Amino acid sequence: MDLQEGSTKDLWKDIYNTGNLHYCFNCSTCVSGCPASHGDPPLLVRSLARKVILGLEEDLLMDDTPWACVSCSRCEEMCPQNVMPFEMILAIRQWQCKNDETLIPSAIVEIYKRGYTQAAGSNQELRDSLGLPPLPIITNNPEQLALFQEMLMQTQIVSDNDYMFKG
Amino acid sequence: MSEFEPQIVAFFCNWCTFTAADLAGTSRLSYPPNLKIIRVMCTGMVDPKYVTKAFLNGADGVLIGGCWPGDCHYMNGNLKARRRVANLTEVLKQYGIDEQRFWLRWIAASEGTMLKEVADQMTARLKELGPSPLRTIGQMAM
Amino acid sequence: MSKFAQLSFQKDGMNKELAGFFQGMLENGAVEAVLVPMAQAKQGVRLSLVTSAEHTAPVDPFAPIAAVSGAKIASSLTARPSGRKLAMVLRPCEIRAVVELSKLKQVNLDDVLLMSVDCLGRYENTDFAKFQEQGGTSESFLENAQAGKTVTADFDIAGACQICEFPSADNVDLRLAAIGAGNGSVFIEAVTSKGKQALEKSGLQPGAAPAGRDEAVKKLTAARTEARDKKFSELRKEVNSFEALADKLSACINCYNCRVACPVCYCKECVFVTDTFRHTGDQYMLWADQSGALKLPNDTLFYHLVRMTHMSLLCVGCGQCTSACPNDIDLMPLFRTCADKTQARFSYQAGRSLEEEQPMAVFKSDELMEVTGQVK
Amino acid sequence: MAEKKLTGTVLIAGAGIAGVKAAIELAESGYKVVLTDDSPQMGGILAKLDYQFPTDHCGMCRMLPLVGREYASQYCMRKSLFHENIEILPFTEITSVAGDAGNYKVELLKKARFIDPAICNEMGECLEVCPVEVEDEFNQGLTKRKAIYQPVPHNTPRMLLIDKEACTRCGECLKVCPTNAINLDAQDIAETREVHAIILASGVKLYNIKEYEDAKSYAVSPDVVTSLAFERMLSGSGTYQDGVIRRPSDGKPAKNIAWIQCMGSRNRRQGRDYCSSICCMFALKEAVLAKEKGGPEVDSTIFYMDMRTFGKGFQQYRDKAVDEHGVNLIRCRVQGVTAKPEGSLAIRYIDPETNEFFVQDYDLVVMSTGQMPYETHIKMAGLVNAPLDERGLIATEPASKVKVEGKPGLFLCGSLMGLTDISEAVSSGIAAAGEATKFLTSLSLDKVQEEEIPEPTAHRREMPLVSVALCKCGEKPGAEGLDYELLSAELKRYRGVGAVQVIDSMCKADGEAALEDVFGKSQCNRLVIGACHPFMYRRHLKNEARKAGFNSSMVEIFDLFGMARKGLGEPSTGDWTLRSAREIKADIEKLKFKPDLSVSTLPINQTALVIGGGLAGMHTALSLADRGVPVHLVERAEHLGGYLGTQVERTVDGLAPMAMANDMKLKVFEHKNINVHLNCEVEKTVGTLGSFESKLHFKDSGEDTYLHHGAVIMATGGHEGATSEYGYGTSEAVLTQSALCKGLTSGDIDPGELENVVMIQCVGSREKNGRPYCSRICCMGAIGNALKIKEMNPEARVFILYRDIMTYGFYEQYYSQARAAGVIFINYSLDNKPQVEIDEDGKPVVKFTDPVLQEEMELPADLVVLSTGVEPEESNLHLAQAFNIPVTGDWFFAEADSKWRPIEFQKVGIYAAGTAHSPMPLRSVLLQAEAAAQKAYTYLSEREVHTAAVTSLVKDALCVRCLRCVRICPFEARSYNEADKCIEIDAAACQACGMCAVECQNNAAEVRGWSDKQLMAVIDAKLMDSWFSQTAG
Repeated sequence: MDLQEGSTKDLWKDIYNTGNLHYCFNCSTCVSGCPASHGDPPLLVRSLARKVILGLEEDLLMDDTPWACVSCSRCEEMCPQNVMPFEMILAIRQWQCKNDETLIPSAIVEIYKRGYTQAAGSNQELRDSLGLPPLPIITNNPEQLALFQEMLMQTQIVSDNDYMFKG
Repeated sequence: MSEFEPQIVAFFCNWCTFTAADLAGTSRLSYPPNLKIIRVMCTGMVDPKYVTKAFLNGADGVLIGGCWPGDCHYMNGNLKARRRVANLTEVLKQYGIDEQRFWLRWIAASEGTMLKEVADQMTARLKELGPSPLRTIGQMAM
Repeated sequence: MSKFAQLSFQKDGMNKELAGFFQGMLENGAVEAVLVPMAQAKQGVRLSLVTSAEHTAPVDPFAPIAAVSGAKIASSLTARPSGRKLAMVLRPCEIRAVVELSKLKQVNLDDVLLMSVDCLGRYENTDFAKFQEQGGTSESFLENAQAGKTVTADFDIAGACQICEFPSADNVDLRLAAIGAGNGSVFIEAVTSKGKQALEKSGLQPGAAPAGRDEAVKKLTAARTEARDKKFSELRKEVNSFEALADKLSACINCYNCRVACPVCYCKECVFVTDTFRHTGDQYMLWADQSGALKLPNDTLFYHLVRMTHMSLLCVGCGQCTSACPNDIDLMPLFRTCADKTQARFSYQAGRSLEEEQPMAVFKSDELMEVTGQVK
Repeated sequence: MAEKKLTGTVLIAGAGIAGVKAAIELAESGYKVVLTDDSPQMGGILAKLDYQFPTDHCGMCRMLPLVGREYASQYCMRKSLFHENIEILPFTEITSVAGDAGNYKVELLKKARFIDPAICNEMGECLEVCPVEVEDEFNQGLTKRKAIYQPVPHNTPRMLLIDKEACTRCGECLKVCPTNAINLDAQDIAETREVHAIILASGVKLYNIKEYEDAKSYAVSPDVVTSLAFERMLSGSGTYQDGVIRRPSDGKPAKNIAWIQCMGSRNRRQGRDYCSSICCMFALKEAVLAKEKGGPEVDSTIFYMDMRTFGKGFQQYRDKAVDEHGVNLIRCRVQGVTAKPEGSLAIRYIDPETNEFFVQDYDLVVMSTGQMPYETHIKMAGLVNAPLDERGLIATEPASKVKVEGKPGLFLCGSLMGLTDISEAVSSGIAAAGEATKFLTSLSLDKVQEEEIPEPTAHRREMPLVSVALCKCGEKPGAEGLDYELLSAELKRYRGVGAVQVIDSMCKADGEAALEDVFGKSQCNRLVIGACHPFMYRRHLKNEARKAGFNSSMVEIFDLFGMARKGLGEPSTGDWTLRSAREIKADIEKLKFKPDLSVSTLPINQTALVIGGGLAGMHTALSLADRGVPVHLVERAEHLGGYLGTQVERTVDGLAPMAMANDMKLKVFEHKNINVHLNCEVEKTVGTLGSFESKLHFKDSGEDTYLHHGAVIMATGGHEGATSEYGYGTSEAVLTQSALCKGLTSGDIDPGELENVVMIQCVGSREKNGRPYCSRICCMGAIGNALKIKEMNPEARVFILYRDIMTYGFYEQYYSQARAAGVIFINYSLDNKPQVEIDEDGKPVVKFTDPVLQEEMELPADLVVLSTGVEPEESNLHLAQAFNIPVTGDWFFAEADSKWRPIEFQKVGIYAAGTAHSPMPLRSVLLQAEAAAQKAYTYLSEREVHTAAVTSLVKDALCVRCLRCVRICPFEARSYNEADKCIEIDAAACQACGMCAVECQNNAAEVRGWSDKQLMAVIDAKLMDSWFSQTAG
C-alpha cells in the first residue's frame, strides 16, 4: 500500500470528525472482547480506526465489517482513550452509504437469510459450560423464517432489490 | 536414659538469617533449643577455624545461615562463605563429618518459617546420626 | 616449538659439562646469578647462589636431595627482588610451589630465568649421606633410577617421590632433561622465548631433541601415578576417622616443623603461635573442668586440620612435611589425599599454571549450588 | 525552647522509602528529623516486597549510613530503623501546618494504639485470645489477622496495636495481658512540633480494584489478584510458607499465570492519562520469580501495551526474562477475564502478529495495579497550602522535582514528584534532604551538638573482671518468667564475673546512680548490661555506663527479651533463665577479649572535585558552592555546557537546556567558591574520602597540576549515538533527532515545506548487537519534535515508527498530545525493521509493515528522522581506572547498588550524577546532581568525620603482603602502599564485614571487636554450657 498515492489524508474529517479518534493507540481493547470479532470476516474495530486515520478510502468503502457490529457497545465502555468506537462504526456505515446510494450491506442479506448478522452459534460452547440453553435461532424454525422473510419483503430496500435475496 | 539432644552451633548473619530467627521468635514458631545461635555480621566472617573448633569441642552439627546470593549486605560475603564451606567439607568429610552435620543454608529475613524448618530438619537428622564422632575423642581444640 | 642443546660427556663428566654451561650463561650475561644445587666442602649438596663464572665447578643439579625446599629460598631471594637477572635451577615440586607462591606475591619472577631439572626422586637427608658414602653420584642415580632401581640396601627415595607423578616440570623457561636422554648426555630444552634467548647466549649449539624422552617420561609418570593411587586408597582405608587421624598424629609434639618446612605455608608466623592461641591458666583449668581431663598441648588435631583447610588447596606434594617431622609422622600422604579432594572440588591443581586463580581468590554467584542445595 | 530552635529540624511526612532515605540523609549530616506516617508501619509498600527488580534481591539495609553507622541501627530495615537524630512517629497524622519557611508549627495527632509499647512485654498473649478476625492488609487480604495485630511481622519491638474499627471491646485481651498495657479507652493524642523545613514524602495510593468500576470485568474471581498480593504470595512472610504458589480460592498450585498491565493507568477515559512507570518491571520480575520459585512447569504470560523498560538495566532484564526464562509477552490490552465454572480463568486476546484470536485458560491472573496520584497530592497541598500544577500534582520550581514552587523550606520526594521507582525515590530522598540542608544552612542553624562525655580509659591490660547489671524494667511484669535470683546466682558463679546487680530500671534516671554504684563497689573494668529492647537506647545506656566510669567499648548490652526469650515455645522459667545465662556468658567471654575501640577521626579536605562541565556537573558544583564548599570543576572541552547544554534548545516538558546552561555558566564563573578548569582531564588519583589528590593534565599546554579534594562527583554526561542504518549519511533527508531539533530552531528546516515526515525510534538501541539498553529520552525527544512540526504545520503528516513508547509517568501526556495532534504511531518489531531506500532524486522512501492492518506500507518521506539513542563518554573507561571504580558493559558508571545506593560507588567519597550513570531526562539529571552534591556535602561540611570504632586492622608484624585481603575486600577499603610496602586501610570505607580476617590465614587482618580470640571464646561458652546442662540434666 502506497500511503502517498493510496491514502486520503483528511478522510477522517469526512467520516468521524471528533477529537477522540486520534487518541487511539491500538491497544486492542475494542477487539479482544468484541462479539462481532467472532464473525467471518471478523469485525476488527481497531483496524477500522487505523484505516480512517490513515485515510484508506478504497479499502474502507469495500469493508463490510462495520455492518457486523451488534451494538453491544462494549468497546465504547472499555476503550481507555474514549475513542467511542461504536460511534465511529455508525459513522463509517453512514459514510459508506453516502458514498454509494446503491450500497446494500451484506448484513441485510444475512438478516434476510438467517435473521441475524452474527455467527450466533459461536458462543454455544460457553453457553453450555454455563448451563444455558441454546439460543432460539429462527433458522431452526422454517415456517417462522418464511413469515419473517415475507415481512422483510414488504420493506422497500428489500423488495427493490429482491434479486439479491431470492434463491 | 534421656533422648540424645544434639548440640548445633549456628552462625547466623546479622542481616538476613538473624532477622529470620527473630521473626520466627515473634511469630511463635519455636525452633529446637539445640541451636546455639552465634550472631556474626556476615557469613563471610565465619572462619573455618570456628567450625572446626565447634566440632572439636563436641558440637554434633554446625549450621551457617546467611543471605541468599545477591542479598548480602556486604555484596558477596555469602558467596565467599560458600566456597570456604565447600573446601572445609572436603577436609572434614575424610574423617567422618560430612554434609549431614555441616550445613550452609540461605535464609532471608522474611523466611522465619524456613528457619524453623531447617532447624527442625537438622535436629532430626542429627538425632538419627547420633553424637558426633569427635565427641568420643575428647580432644578439645582451644 | 622448544629448542634443544645436547651436553655429552664421558662417565663422571656430567657435572663438569653442566658447570661449563652455567659458566657460559654467567660469562655471556644470560643471567647475573644462578641458584643451583652445589656439592659442599665435605659432603652433602645444597642450593647455592652463584654470582661469579669462576665458581660454577661444584654444581650438581641432579643430586637426589632437597634438604630445604628451593621454593622457600626462591621466596627469600625474590620477594623483595635484587633487580639482578637470576637463574633458578629447581626440582619440579619446587617449581610448582614457586608457581603458587608467585600468585601469593611471595615470589617475584620478573627477573628470573626459571630452570627445572628432571627429577626421579630425592633421598631423605640422612639417607643421602649414606648414598654418598656408598659412592653414589648423580650420574649413577640417574642411570639406576631410570632403570627403576632407586632402592639401595637399607633405604629408598622419599615417600613423596615414590608417588610423584611429575618427573618433569612445566611453567619453566629451561629444562635440564635427563630422562630418556640416554647415558652420557643431558639435554637442555628451551621452553619459552626467554629460555631460547638464554640458551643462545650460553653459547651452546642447538641440536636434535632427545629421541626417547617423551616416551620415558610418560612411562615413569604412569608408574608413579599407579603407585600414588595405591597409596591413596591404602591411606584412606587406614585413616578414615578422627580417631584414626588422632592416632596417626599421636606422636606430634606441636613443634610446627611441618609448616616451617612446607613451601606453601607462607605465613610469617603461624596463627597457632600467635596471641590468638595464647591462653591464661584458668582458661586451661576451665577446659579441663569440662571433660575432666585435657590433653596438652591441646590443639594438635585442631592445628593439623586447620593447616589442611588452609594449605591443602596449594599442596604440591613435595613431602617436606614428612622429612621435617622429628617424630617420623608421615604427614605427606595425609596432606596429599586431602589435597586430592579439596583441589578436585575446585578443579584446581596446585602448580599447574601461573594464570589459574587460587580457589579461595575467586567466587561466582552461580556456582557450587550443591552446597546449600537450595533454589530460590 | 530556645535550644531546640538552634538545631535545624525537619519534618518528613511519610515514612515510605523516599521519606526514610531523606530522614537518614539529614540525620547523617547532623540535623534533627521528625518522621511521621499515617499508617502504623514504616517502609511503605517496600516492607511487603522481598524482591526488587532488576536484581530480584533485597538490599534495603544498604541504605543505612556507612560512615556514621554507629549512630543508626545496624540490622534489617524491615525490623525498623533507629537513629540518634530521628524521631519516628508512625500512626501519626498531620492535622495542620501553621507558620512559614524556617518556622513551621506542625500539629500532630498520634492515633491511639490502645497498647502502650512502653509497658507491653510483647509476648502476644492477647493475640491468642482476640476473637476478632479481619483481612490482614499486610498480606493484601490473602490472610486473616486479629483485631490486635502487629503491622509488620518483622517489627522489633513488635509495636502491637488494636484495630479500632474491628475491635468489639470484648475485653478478652485485658484478661490475659500480664502487664496491663492495654487500654481500650485510649484517646488520640495531639502534639505540636516546631520545625524549620518540611519534606513531603507521603507517596501515592495504588489503584484499588475494589474501588473502581473499570476493574470489574477483570476482578471476577478471588484468583484474580493484584500485583502486590502476588508479591505476598511469593514472600516467605506471606502465603508462600510451603514453597508453593497457590490459588487463593482453592489452594491449588498455580501453574499457568497471566499478568494484565496498566490496570488503572494510561486511561484517559477514567481521567488517568499517566503511566504508573513501575508496573512493567514489576510484572516482568514477578513473571520471572513465578518461574524460578514455581519451577519449569510454571508458565508466565504478560498482556501489555508498551513494555516500558526505560531504566538502567531494565531492557536487559526484559531480554533475559524472555530469552532465558521464557516469559511470554503479548501486546494486547484484554477486555476482561471470564471465570469458568470449573474454576479456571479464560482470557481472550488478539495475537498482534497474526490478528488471530485466542482464548487461553489461566489458574491465576495478576492485575498490575498502578500508582494513583492526585488524592494525596490534594491532601498534602491543602495541609501546607502548596499550589497544584495543571497536571494536578504539587507544583515544583521549573527545573526541580523537589522544590515546591514559591515555598522555600518546603520540599517533595518520592512518588509525589510524579510516579517513581525505588531508585528514583531514593535519589529524590537524598536530593530533598540536600535542598533542605541548603535551606537550613541559609538560616545558619546548628547541627545536633553531641553531649560531651569524657571517655574513661580502658583497663585493657588489667585482668578482665566483668560486672553484670540486669535491668528489671521497673518490675515490668513481663519479666515474670525470668528468674532474676537464679540468673544472678548462675552468673555470679561464672569465672571472670566480679559483680552481678539487679537494677530496677536502667533506662530511667536512677539507672545511672545504680551503675555508678556498681562501678564504685566492684573493681570491675568491663560491664554487661541486660535490659529489654536495648537497641532502642543503646547509646543512652552506653553513655550511662561511661558516666559511671566504664570505657564504652568495654560495655556489652544484652537483650533479655531477645534470642533467649524468642524461639522458646511456652517458656518455663527455667528455660528462659538458663538460656539467658548461656547467652550472657557468651557475651562475657566476647567482652573479656574485646580490645579498646577508640573511634578514629578522619580529617576532611573540604573541597569537591566535579568532573564534567555539563548541566549535571555545573548544577552539582553550584549546589555545593552555594553551601560554601570550594569546588574544582573540570571540563574536557574548551567550554562548559556539555551535550544537552550546547545542542538542545527545548525539551518536550518545556525546559530550555541551552538557556539553562548559559545561565549556569554565568553563575559558575562568577561564583567565588568555584574554580573552573577547562581543556583538561584527570589522569590519575590517589587517596580516599577526605583526602584525594588528582593529577590534572591540560591538553594544549601539556602542563600538569595537582588538585587536593575530599570528594569526587562524576558528571561526565553522554552524547547522541552514531548510526549508519536507514541510509543515514547517504541523503540530506535522513537525519538525527538532534539535527532536526537544531534545524527547526535555526529555521534551516521549514515545516511548511514538509508533507511527510517519518521518525524511526530505537535506532541501534535495545539490540543485543547494538546498544542493549534503552536510552530513555528518545521517545520524548521524538514526540517533542513531532509536536513542534505539527504546531508549525498541522498539514504535515508525521509518522513515528516505534517498538515501545517509553513515555513513563506523566510523560504519557505528551504521547497523548502527539496523537491528538494527529501524529501517527506505528509499531514495528526487531525482526521486521522498517526499510529506507533513497530514490534517484535523493528522496528517502520508507517501507514498513503496519501490524494493525497486517499490510506492507510505503511512503516517500521529506524527512526521515532517526532516534539514535544516548552513548556515554569513552573517557569513563579511563576515569574508572584512575579512581578504581567500575563501569557497566555499556561504559556507564556502575553505582554501588542500583536501588539503594544509586548515587554512590562502593568506594566512599565518589559519586555519580546524570547521564554518567545512565541516560535520563533533564529533570532527573538535575535531581541526581542535587543528590550527589548532598552525598558529598555530608562529609565536606565537616572538618573531620568519625570513622566507625569497629573496623578492620593490620598487624604489620604478621603480614606477608600477599594482598589476599586487598583483593577480597568488597569496599575497596584495603590497598597496598607501594612506597611504604604495607597494607593500608581506608577506615571510612571499611564496613567491618570481616572477609579479610578470614582470608588472612594468620590473623594479620582482624576486625576490632570480632577477633578470632573472641569468637572462639564465644563458641566455648555456648558449648560449655551445653555440656554441663547435659550432665546437670
